[in-house]
Amino acid sequence: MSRRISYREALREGLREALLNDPRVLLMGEDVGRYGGTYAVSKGLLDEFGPDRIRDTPLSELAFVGAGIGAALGGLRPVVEVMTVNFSLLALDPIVNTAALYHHMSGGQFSVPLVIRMATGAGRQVAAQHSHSFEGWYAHIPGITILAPATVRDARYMLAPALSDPDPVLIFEHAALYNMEAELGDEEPVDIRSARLMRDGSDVALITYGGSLYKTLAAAEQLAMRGISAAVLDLRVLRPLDTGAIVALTRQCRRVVVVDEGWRSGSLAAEVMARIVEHAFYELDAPPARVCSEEVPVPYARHLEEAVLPQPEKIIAAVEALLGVSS
Amino acid sequence: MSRRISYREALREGLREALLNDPRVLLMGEDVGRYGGTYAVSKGLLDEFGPDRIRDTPLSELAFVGAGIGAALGGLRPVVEVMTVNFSLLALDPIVNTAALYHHMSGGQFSVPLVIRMATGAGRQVAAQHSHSFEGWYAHIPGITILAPATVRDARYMLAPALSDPDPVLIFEHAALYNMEAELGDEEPVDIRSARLMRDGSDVALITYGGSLYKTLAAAEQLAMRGISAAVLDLRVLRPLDTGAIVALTRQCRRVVVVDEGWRSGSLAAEVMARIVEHAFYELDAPPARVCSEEVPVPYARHLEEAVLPQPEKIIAAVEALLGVSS
Amino acid sequence: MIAPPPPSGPVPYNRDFALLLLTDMLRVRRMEEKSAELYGAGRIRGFLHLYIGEEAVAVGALHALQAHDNLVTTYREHAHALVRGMPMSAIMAEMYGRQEGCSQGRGGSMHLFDRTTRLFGGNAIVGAGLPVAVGLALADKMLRASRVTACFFGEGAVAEGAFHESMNLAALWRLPVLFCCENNRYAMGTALERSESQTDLCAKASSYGMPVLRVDGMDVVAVHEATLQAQARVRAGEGPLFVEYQTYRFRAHSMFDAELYRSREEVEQWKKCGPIHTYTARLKRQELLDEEAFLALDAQVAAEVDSAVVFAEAGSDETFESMMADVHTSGGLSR
Amino acid sequence: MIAPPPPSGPVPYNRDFALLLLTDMLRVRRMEEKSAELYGAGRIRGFLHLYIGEEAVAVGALHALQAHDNLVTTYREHAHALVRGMPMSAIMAEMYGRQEGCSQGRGGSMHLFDRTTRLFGGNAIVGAGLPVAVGLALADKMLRASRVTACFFGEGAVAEGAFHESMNLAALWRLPVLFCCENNRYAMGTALERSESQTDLCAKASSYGMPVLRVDGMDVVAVHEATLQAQARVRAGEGPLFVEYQTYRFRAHSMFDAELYRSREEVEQWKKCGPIHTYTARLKRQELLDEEAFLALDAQVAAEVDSAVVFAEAGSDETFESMMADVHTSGGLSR
Ligand SMILES: Cc1ncc(C[n+]2csc(CCOP(=O)(O)OP(=O)(O)O)c2C)c(N)n1
Ligand SMILES: Cc1ncc(C[n+]2csc(CCOP(=O)(O)OP(=O)(O)O)c2C)c(N)n1
Ligand SMILES: [Mg+2]
Ligand SMILES: [Mg+2]
Repeated sequence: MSRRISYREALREGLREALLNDPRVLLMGEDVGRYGGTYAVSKGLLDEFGPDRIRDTPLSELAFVGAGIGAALGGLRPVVEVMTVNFSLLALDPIVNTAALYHHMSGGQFSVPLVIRMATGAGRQVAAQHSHSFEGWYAHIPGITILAPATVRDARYMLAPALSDPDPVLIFEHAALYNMEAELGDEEPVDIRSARLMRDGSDVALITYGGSLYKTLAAAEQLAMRGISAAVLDLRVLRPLDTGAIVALTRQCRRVVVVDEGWRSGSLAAEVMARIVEHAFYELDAPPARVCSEEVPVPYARHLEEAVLPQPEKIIAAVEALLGVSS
Repeated sequence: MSRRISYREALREGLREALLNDPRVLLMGEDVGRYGGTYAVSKGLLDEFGPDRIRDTPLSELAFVGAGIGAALGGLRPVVEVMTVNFSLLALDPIVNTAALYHHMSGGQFSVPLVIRMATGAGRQVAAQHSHSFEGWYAHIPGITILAPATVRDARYMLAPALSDPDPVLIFEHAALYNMEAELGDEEPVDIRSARLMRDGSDVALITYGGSLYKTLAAAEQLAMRGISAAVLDLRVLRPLDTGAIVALTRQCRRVVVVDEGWRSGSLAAEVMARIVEHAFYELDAPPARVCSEEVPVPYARHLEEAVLPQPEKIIAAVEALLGVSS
Repeated sequence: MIAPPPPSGPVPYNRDFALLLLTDMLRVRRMEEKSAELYGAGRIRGFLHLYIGEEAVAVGALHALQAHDNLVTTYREHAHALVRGMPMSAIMAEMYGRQEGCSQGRGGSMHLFDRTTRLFGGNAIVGAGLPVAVGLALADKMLRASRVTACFFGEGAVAEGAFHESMNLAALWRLPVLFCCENNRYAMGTALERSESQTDLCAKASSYGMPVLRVDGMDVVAVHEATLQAQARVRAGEGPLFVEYQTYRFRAHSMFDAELYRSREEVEQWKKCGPIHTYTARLKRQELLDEEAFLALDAQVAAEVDSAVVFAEAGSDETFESMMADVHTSGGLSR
Repeated sequence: MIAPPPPSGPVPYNRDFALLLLTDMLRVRRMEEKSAELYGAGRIRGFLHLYIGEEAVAVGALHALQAHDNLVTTYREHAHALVRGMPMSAIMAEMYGRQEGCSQGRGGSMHLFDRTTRLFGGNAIVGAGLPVAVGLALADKMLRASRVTACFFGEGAVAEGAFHESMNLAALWRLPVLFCCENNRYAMGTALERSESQTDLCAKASSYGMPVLRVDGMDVVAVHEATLQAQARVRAGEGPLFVEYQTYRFRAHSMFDAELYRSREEVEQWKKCGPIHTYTARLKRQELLDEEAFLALDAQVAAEVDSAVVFAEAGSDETFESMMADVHTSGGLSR
C-alpha cells in the first residue's frame, strides 16, 4: 500500500524496524534520546525502546564512535549517530585507523559490523563549520562502505542491508532532505551496491548523489523543455562506486556532467571523471565536466551560500557548454 | 658552494635558519626536543634554542595543533610537528574546521600563519596504521596550502616561504626520503606555487610528487633505454595545484600517467586527471592513466607492501599500455 | 538540580558601575528578544542560540577583564561580543548576513569575530575554542604580554577530548588562560548528570592541578567579584584558572529545540533567580535605581536595538567576487 | 623519579603457580631478546617495541583474568599476546611477515590479534584502544556476559583526549572495564612530568569517580594480587577500575631510539629491581627454586624460542590475491 512519508519518517521507520527485528541493535549518539534527535529522526524511539538501546552520549565523538566499534566487535549491532559530518572529524581516527583497517589487519579474524549515520551538506545557512560535505572524501578509504540516500525509499530501506553488512557502513543523510516527502510503495528492499537511473535520456548523462539529486532532476526537466534529453544517475553508493553503471550511461549519452556538493578539487566528481576516461574515453563526444561547490568556506549569507553550491542553472549552463548550445 | 646533504639535514637547516632569523618562530610537537625528533630532524635544536622554542608536547595532537593556531593568531610563527600523518587524523578538526576557515569566516579580520609539518607515506614495513598517504586527501580543503617536498632542495627551502605565508601551510615529508642525499647548490629560494619539471620528454608525461618521484624517475630512465621519452613533473605543491604546468606538459606529450602513493579511488591522481580532461581533452592521444596504491590497508609483510605501492615496473607497464607497446 | 535562591546580596558598586552592569544585561536581553522575533520573521536564519537567562555571566565576567585581553567563545556568544564592545549594529548586521556585519555576513550568529576587541570567535564546534585559547596564551607568555585569555565554553564541552588536552597543556605550561565554564546544566537535551560521571566540574578541573572557583552565575555581582579575583591571579603568573559559572538558559537550545528534556516547572523555578529582575530589585532596594530610571534605561536600550535593526535592514550584500577572493589573506582563488 | 626498592616480599603461591609466573616472564624476556637479535639481522622489520623490564605487569595481570575476558592492548604487546596464550610461533611468524603469523603477516609486531583468546589487538595509535575497550564492555553489559575487558595502555596515553572521553564513558555507564595503565615513566623520550600537569595518575583517574589502585609493577606478586582484586570488583558490577602499574622499560622505545632523554645511571638503577632476577631470588629464598631448576627452565624456554624461530623461518608468504580479497569480510575488492 503506497503512502506519502518524509525522508525523516522513512529513516525513523528503518531504525524502528531494525530495533524491533534484532535485539542486538542499539542507537547511540548525542541527543538521540531525550532530545528526540537533532533532526527529530529518533523522536519517540526512547519511549519505545528505553535508554539502553536509545542511548544518549556525552559530547565525546571520538569515544562513542570508538565504543561503537568495540560494541560491534563484542556482538552488538550498533547504529552510531554522529550528529553531523562536521563533528565526525573528531572521530576520524577510530573510523579510518580502527574500523576500516580492523578486518584486514587482524588477518581476517575480526569484523566490525558497525553502522554510522550522520547528517551532511549545506543549504540551511548554518555557515562554514556546519556545512561540510565530506561523504565524497570518506569514499577514499578502503574497508568501509559509503551510502548517500537521496530518496525516501533509500532512507527507508538502506539501513537493513547496512546492518547486515559484516563491515563498517557510513550513511550520509543530507540535512536539506529531512522534510522532503515522497510516495513510498510496499516494501522494496534496496541493495547497497548499485547506482540507480532516476531518469533516462540520450544527449547527456548527469551523474550525482545526495542533496544534489533534486537540483539535477530540476535541471534535466528544464533541459527537456529545451529539447535536450538528459539522463540522471543517482550514485547512491559512493564506495564502492558502481563503475558499471557510470560507464554504461556514459556510453549511452557520450557526454557527462557530474554534479557534486563537495568542493571541486579532490571531489568525488573527479574520481567519477577519472573512471569515465579510464573506461570510456574513446566513446566520449566531449570532455566530462563537473559542477561542484566553489572552493571556499560555505558562507552564511543566503545569496552567497546559494552562489557557492551547485544549482540547476549551473548544471544547465554546464550541459549547454558541453553541447555547444547557448540558452 | 655545492655540498652533499641529506633530506633530513636539509629540513634541519631550514628549521635552524627560520629559528635564527625570526624570534617568533618556535617548533613544537611530540618528542621534537629531548628525543631529538622521531626522524631526528630536530636533533640538536633543543640545545641551541632551548625548551621554550623547541617545545616538547604531551600526546595531545588535537590540542597542540589547536594551540599552534592560537599561537599564530597571537603573534608567533609556530611550526607544529605532527609526528606522522597517521596521527594527524586526531587533529583534523582544528586543521579543517578552525585553521582553514578562520580567515574567511572572520570576514578577513584574522589570519593564521601556521606551518604544520608531518611525515607521510609507506615503504618501511610499519603496517596499516602507520603507512597512510593523506596529503592528497588534505588537498581537498580550501584555505590551506599543501606542500610535498620530494627533493633535498625543497626540503631545505620550502619552509621559508611557508612561514612567510600569512595562512596555514602543511608540509608533508615522505618518511622514506629522510636518508636520501643530494648535491645542494648555493641558496636557491624555491616558490610554493609551482610544479617543477624534473626531466623533459616527448612521448609521455609522468606526473607525480613526494616519495613516488624517484620511482617515477627510475621508470623514465628505463623507458629511455627502450626508446621512450618520458617527461617527469614533480607537482611539489598539492594545493593549489599548478594546473598550468600540468596542462602544458600534457599538450607537449599528449599522453599522461599520474603516479600517486594515495589509494586509487579519490586520489589526488583523479583530480589531476580531471584537470587534464577539463583543459586538454582534445590534445590527448590516449586517456590519462594512473598508478596508485592498491585499495587495501598497507600490509606489513615486505613482499605485500611492495606489491601494493607504486613501483617503477607498474609505471612502465602503464606507459607501455598507453603507447600500445609491450615489453 | 534545583535552582539556587534568588541572588539578593548587597551591590558593592558605585551607581555608574552598578548601572553599567544592568544596562549591559538589558542590552543583551533586548537584543536577543528582538533576534528571536526576527528569526520568526525570517530575517535572521541558520542557527540562533540565545543567551537569555545567562546574562549575568558574560556581563559580570567581561567587565572584570582588561581591554587588551583575549576572548575566545562559542556559538552562544552574542552577549560576549556585545559586552566586549562590539556595536550592536555590527552584530545585528552579521545575523542579517550583511557585509556591514562584524564578519562581513559570512559567519552569522555563531561566528562573531572582532579584531579590535580581540574577540577570536564565535566557534561552532563544541570544545574547539579551548586549544586556540591555549595557543593565544602561549604567544602572550612567550612574547611577555601581560594579557589574560578568557575562554568561554559550556559544561557540555567538558566531555570532549579537547577540554582534557587543553586543560593539561595550559596547566603544564602554566599559561595565562582563564577557563570560563558556563554550566547551564544542559548540552542541548543532555543534562550534566547524563554526560559526566563526575558532575562536580570543579573537582574535575582540580585534577589538572589547577585552581578553581565556583560561582553563582545568576548573580552578576558574584560573577564579577569572582572573575576579578580570578583574572588577577592568572595575570600575576599563577597559571591557568578554572571558573564554573552556574547558570541556566531560559530559552530553547536553538530555534529548533522542542525542549522535551526538561519540565516547564524547572524552567519557571530558575526564572525566579533571573539575573536581571533580581539585580534590578537589589538596585532599587539600595536606591541606586527607581522604576522611572529603569524604564528610561530600558527605553534607551530599546532604541539601540531599533537602530541596530535599521542598520542591518539597510545593509548591503557582499559580492560573490569579494567573498571568493578572500579565502586566503593574500587574495586569489583557492584550488 | 627514582627506582623503588627491589621487590622482596614473600611469594604466597604454590610451587606450580609460582613457577608459572617465572616461566612466563622468562618466555617474554627470551622471546624479545631473540626478536631484537633478529631485528638486527633484518629478519624482523618495521617497528619493534620491546617490553623488557616490564614483564611482571603483563604476567601478573593476565594471570588474574579469566579465559573469556577481553583484552585490548598497544603496539608494545608481545607479552600480552604470549601470556594470554598465543603460541610463540604465531607471534614470531607474524613478526617475520609470514601467513602463519597470528595476523597472517599483515600486521607485524604492533598488530597481534587473536580471536581465540579474545585479544583485540595490538593498536599502534596511542590511546585508540580505550574507546574500543569501552565498547566491548558495553556489549558485555548489554548482553549480560560476566566478562571483564582489560585495556592496557602507557602513561603517555593519559594526555590524549581518547583517554578522557573513554574514562568518562566507562564510569558514566558503569561498564566492566579494567583500565591497566603501564606507567613506565616515558612516552618515547617524554618523561611523565613533561607531559602531565598532574603526575599522580591515580588522582587523575579518581576525578572520573572511578576506584583506583597503584601497584609496584616490578613485583609480579603485587601485580597479580592487585589485579585479582581489581578484576573481581569489576566483574561484580562495581563499574570500571583504574590500575596504575609503576614500571620501567630497560630498552629503547623502539629500535630507532638513541635514548638521549635519560641517563644510563637511571636505567641501571631500575634494573636493580628487574622483575625476573628479583623474583628468582625470592623463589630461591623460599626454596621454591634452585639454580639447577632455573637453568632447566631457561633451557626449556630457549628451546621454545628456537622452535618459534624455526617455525617462522619455514613460514610462507601470503599471496597478493589472498590479501587483496580480504579488505571486506565478504571478500571482493574495495573500490
Ligand atoms: C563537536 C560538536 N559536537 C556536537 C555539536 C552540536 N552541538 C552544538 S551545541 C551543543 C551543546 C553544547 O552544550 P554546552 O557545551 O553545555 O553549551 P550550551 O549550548 O549549553 O551553552 C551540541 C551538542 C557541535 N556543535 N560540536
Ligand atoms: C596518536 C599517536 N601519537 C603518537 C604516536 C607515536 N608514538 C608511538 S608510541 C609513543 C609513546 C607512547 O608512550 P606510552 O603511552 O607511555 O607507552 P610506552 O611506549 O611507554 O609503552 C608515541 C608518541 C602514536 N603511535 N600515536
Ligand atoms: Mg550547557
Ligand atoms: Mg610510557
